[in-house]
Amino acid sequence: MFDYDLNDDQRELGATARRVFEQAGGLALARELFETRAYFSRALWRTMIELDWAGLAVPEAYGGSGGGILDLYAVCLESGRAVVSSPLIPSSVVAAHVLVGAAEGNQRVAELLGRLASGASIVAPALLEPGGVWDERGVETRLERSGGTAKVTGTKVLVPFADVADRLLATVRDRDGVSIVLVDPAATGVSITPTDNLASLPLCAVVMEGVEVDELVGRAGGGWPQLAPALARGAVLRAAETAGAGERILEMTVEYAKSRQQFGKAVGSYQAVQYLCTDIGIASHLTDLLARRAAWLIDTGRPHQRAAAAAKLHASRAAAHMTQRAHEVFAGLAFMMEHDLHLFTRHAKHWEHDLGDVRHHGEELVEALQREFVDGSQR
Amino acid sequence: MFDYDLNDDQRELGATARRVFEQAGGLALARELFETRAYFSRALWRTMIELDWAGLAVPEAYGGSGGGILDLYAVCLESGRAVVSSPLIPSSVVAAHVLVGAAEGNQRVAELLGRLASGASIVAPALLEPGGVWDERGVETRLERSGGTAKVTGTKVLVPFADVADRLLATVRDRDGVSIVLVDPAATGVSITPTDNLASLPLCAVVMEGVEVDELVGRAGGGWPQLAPALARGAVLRAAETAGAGERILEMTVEYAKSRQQFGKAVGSYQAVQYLCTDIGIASHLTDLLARRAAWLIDTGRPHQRAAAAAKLHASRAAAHMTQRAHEVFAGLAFMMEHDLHLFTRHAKHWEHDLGDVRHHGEELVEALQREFVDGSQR
Amino acid sequence: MDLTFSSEQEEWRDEVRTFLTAELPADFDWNSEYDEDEEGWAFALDFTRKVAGRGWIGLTWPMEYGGLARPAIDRFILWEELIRANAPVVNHIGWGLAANALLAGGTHEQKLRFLPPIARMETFWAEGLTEPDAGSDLASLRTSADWTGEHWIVNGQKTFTTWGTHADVLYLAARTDPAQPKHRGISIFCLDLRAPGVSFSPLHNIAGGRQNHTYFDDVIVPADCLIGEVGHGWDYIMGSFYAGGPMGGMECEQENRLAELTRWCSTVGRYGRPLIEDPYVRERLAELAVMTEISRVLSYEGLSNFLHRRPPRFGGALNTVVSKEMRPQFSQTISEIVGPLSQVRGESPAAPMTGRPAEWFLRGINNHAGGTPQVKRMVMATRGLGLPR
Amino acid sequence: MDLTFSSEQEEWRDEVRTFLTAELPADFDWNSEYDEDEEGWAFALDFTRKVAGRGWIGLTWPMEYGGLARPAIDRFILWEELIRANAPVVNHIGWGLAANALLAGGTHEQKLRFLPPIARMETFWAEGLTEPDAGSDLASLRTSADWTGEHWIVNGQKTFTTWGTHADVLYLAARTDPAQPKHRGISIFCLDLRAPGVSFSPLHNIAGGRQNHTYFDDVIVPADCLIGEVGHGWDYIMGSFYAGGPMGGMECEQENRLAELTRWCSTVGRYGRPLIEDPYVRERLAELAVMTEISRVLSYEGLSNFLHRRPPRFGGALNTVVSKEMRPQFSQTISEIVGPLSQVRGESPAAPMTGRPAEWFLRGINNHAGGTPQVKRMVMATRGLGLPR
Repeated sequence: MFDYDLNDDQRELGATARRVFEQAGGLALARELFETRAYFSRALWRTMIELDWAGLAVPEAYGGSGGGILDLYAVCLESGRAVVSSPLIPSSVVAAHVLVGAAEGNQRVAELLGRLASGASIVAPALLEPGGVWDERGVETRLERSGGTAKVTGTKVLVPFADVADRLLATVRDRDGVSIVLVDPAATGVSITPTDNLASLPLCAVVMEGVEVDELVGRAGGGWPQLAPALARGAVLRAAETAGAGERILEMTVEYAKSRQQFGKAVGSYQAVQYLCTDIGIASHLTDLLARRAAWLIDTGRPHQRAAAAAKLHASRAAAHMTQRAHEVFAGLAFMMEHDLHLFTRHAKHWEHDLGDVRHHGEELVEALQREFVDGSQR
Repeated sequence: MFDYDLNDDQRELGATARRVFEQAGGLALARELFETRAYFSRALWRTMIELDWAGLAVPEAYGGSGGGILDLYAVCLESGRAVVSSPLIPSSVVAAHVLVGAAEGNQRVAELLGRLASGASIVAPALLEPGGVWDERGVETRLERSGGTAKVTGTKVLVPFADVADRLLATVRDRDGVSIVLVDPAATGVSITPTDNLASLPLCAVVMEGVEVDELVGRAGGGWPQLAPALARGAVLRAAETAGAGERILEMTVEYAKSRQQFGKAVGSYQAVQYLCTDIGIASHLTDLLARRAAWLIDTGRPHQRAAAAAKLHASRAAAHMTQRAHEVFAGLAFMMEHDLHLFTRHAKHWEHDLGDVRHHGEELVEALQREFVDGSQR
Repeated sequence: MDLTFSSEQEEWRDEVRTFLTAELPADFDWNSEYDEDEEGWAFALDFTRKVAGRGWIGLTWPMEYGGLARPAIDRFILWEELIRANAPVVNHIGWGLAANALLAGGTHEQKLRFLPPIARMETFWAEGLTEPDAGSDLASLRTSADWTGEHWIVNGQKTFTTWGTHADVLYLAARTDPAQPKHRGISIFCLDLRAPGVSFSPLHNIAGGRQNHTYFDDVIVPADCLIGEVGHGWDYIMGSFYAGGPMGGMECEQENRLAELTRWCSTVGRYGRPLIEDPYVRERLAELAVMTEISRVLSYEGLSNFLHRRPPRFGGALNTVVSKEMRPQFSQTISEIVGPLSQVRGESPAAPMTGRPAEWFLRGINNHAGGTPQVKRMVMATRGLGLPR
Repeated sequence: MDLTFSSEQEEWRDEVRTFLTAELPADFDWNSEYDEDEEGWAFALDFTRKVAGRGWIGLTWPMEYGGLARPAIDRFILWEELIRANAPVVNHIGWGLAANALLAGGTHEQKLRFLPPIARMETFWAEGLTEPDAGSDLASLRTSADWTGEHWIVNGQKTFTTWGTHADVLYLAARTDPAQPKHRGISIFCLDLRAPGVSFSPLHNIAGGRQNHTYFDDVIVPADCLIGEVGHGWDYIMGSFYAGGPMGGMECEQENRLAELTRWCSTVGRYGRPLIEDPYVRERLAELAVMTEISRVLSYEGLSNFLHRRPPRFGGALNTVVSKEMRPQFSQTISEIVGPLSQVRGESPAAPMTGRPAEWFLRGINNHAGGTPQVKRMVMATRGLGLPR
């Protein structure tokens, strides 16, 4: 029957996630990781692995639990709410989805996927380059083949978890177009440098100079069609995180607006503040609705490009908008480190740009419109 | 001494303009012109001519009064306030400025300029083409020369006052680039059709098929440098009209918000409505400040590209924004024809796009930034 | 989560589409903003009678009152398709507010008397709630209905009565007890607009339609034309707004415009290339596409909540706030894409998309019918977020 | 209308520029949002002492109080140049609020005692107005000053005391008469921060600076440290905000960022061409340019009004509203231009423009100091447009 809500299992998974993230420390953990520049909590990641979340979206044949994006959606709403930094989206979703597509008949990939699904390995997608664009045209890292060896040269930026990954899953370009390779971070010619960033997230610059790689993951020149659905999955879940964070920001802000008195009444009774609070509610709830529908379309194998792009575009904007609105309500109070809001604000700047920003997904949307309305194919 | 205000003469001119436009009927005249599709009031235009406004910005040598853009600024604040439709900006400013630049040593142009300045003639700038862009690249109308004759073929749209003009001042293109020609609207091959539009303004489609024209106005291929400063002048004055209209919209809206009672108090006491009203005040006042400075820079011969482009960009946005905000305050009341607001709303849609829209002036601005900060030349 | 319709529902959708394809010319154009064109009006009446002929007006009503007793989701699908086809359906007040109020508060006799003629499109209803001084603050209405012992005598004025001069019956809210606090003393009535003492004065709106001031001068309303209990009118009024379940649609209208615009941008040139390749245009098309997706998910969420009887979040106000604020923004964005020619109206050969952007712009100004966006924000803040008044 | 400066004024500007060029390293970087870096702080103190050495701190004050008695327009020019050079000037409270309050309400003795050390940069002042429960509603402050017959005893707490632990004197507002209505019972004082009973607890802000909670536990303030009349503190506080005349500057800061960004966009590639040729980037650069022009005209208008003693429109609130609302928008727009790397901070070699966009983003969040934009909107609506409260 027509139903927009997550099912009981998914909601239970969400409840578990909320408990797990709270028990791990919740916002206090996020604060500690930020202040100590520890990047992420291995202990929490181990707990997530024990709960089988690392393999949640990996088919059972490769050692996963064969769940869907909507299952992860329930988890990501909560990881956003608690501002969790983990390899779940980059490794267990984006990299995993690419590997799943290439695993059949490729023992090496299948084994890596198994390790990824079991939590033994992290695979870091190395996609973005210094130009800072998420689409195919942004891939300038070169793949050069001579004789039996293939070598990669180029620079990737903001590669999540590169310094703790077993393998980097990198986009490369040669005369065939864009392909995907696995890079051993310990290989000669690879240099990995953590990048200081607003949220102290584990984002690294990866410089590759003539790094030898094994055969391609998937078809030569077919990298982008392999990657695009993986990016869409990651983007939708990043949007879920944004929605979850938005819910928490909304709660914090409304609670404050109800209790903070100025000019003899609660500031939340001023329409100016009511607009700020409803702005947050609108941005957060719409992000949830858009992303949830996109996740459902993905899980049911339906065309989802418009839905996923709209969800992440809206989420990117919402990430910036919700935190800004909350700062307006809290004013001086949340400009201080002792208040938790800045943890959201810092991560929001990452979410805004990660896995496609407003610009990238706007372009995706218009391409979809053209295909649907001009070229005449299906949405 | 440093002073941002118009001088006494200019303010007196503004006071005269306000009186003249009110005596001509004010908003009742605007309503009558709209409802009867009369396009503009010849009687009011005659009064404006008698006051020497048609030649206000034309040098005395050519029969004008040698005033500046700031003088016209004072008039245009008032013509916006009263939603006046007149040839002042297109003919007396835009066309006139192009002709002034070409009049020296060109008897034909000098004579036309004299007629324009005296009010005997209207010269309609025929610039925009169906692509709808205001810059040089938008000129596709062809100029073909063979033997001693020059012929023009192409379509111009939204040409103001074309059906009552003595001459059309048209941009044309040949292998030299863009040039400017004068077209006799009665010449063979010219067809002029009034275009039904939101504000019932005298905007015409002009189709030219092999229309014979005399020699060029100005240098072959030098049309755009001739036209650009004229467009800037027109754009700044269109911004002045928008600011003047904004003042009137602000007054109407605030007056209503003070008197209209709902839920037992004046709607203007609700912060939601206060935001709408202050939005109008901000948009209007900033448009005035930006445009006034641009006008002063023009009159004092200073570089003005950034200032003029910022003024019109802001004015274009303000035109849409102020009317929309006012409609929010008036709600159902101003959705009715009997309320005057829609007169502003309709004209605002013209002002928004006329003489360069947000997009055009954004491009102008960035070109200026590049010249100043990258190429290293002066602002 | 399941956003699919059952095969029966898809068949129903096909039935509606087949009907619409048969009854409407290709590329049919209809000014939903209260068209007053006589030919258009006649066509709309005729078309609506055909819809009535299928029994679809009372689609979800009980059989005994002229309905087909079908589930709410079928009505959602019907409206999606009607709006997708830009179908000229009229008598919204009859189908909607009045029928909902009658179903909720009317006696069996009243339902038997009023509903079947609506279902057959024999009576046309107008709305009689808003007054010049009672807009957002509807409960401050002053039109009075005084009981003589025999019947009600109505005096006062209503405003913005859309299609009032075409209508037979007015869905009227009037004050029956001036002594009660303002929400309490209100009752609702079916008022015969042909009765002596009813008069109209025209109010032309800027989108080309006619609304009206409606005046009552000692208009007699029979006792059996009061709906429900005396003094409980406010509850019926409020309950009737959404009682019939959600009506999808805004996303269909936006999807239509987006499709038309995308195609237009692919055929029209600017800077020597199709408009659709212009980055400025693409950025704005993306904005329109996001707005359309937002309408779609709000529509589906509303349906899901209704079907599962889940109370909507934020006091149900989020949907209204978002769609009202989006309305002028959508048409303004179109105007930015189209450029200077967006001010050109349909009568001109230069008009892009036969002048629709200009019409959409005018219609987009109306986001106040049923309450201003500002009032809905306050509902969301107080009822939805629990912020103090 | 005349937006030129006289030749004397241009010479003055040149003098300031020459000084700044000599004293500041090329490409000098300074976190105006309360830098706590020790080396930076030492440099700022040293630099400000050099400014003081020129007599420019008291530029417009009477000679007898350590000033140079120069006209307000010279101060405007000085600040334009200081901000254009991103000069590390500190002791704003001393130069500004405290000096203005002393000039307006202080006795001759107090002026002689407090102003010359400020002018010579010998005393550093902090602000003691805001309290945890008195932010936008400053007049609800509760810190008390009780008169013992001999001196004042101060108890209570202030917050957001920027550079408090570096400061010598606090510009304090305290309640001297709890019986009076809230604006009436307030007085202002110069409080010695070295006095017994003063303590601080740190408040680190997200832009890298330290502010403080400041606590007063029976702090003794001598009688002659009360400024002006008892109970009239509110008037001095309000009067002091703009008493010194407008200080241009926001447009200079924005112009600097715009220039830096434009140059950066010309050197960095994206899609195989310089970023500056990317239409998405160009559209946003244009937005920044418009914001910069807006700041410029507001600054000039403020100067003109001050010089001609014209009351500013809209109760003087428009400028504040616009600049406060623009602040986060400006840095957000920069972040959209720079893209994903805008989150990278300066310590990283991958940082664009040495990480400034990330710093600008954090600083841009602060638009509340001196009152929230929301409160300023209300001032504009009620005082500026005459709308009812």
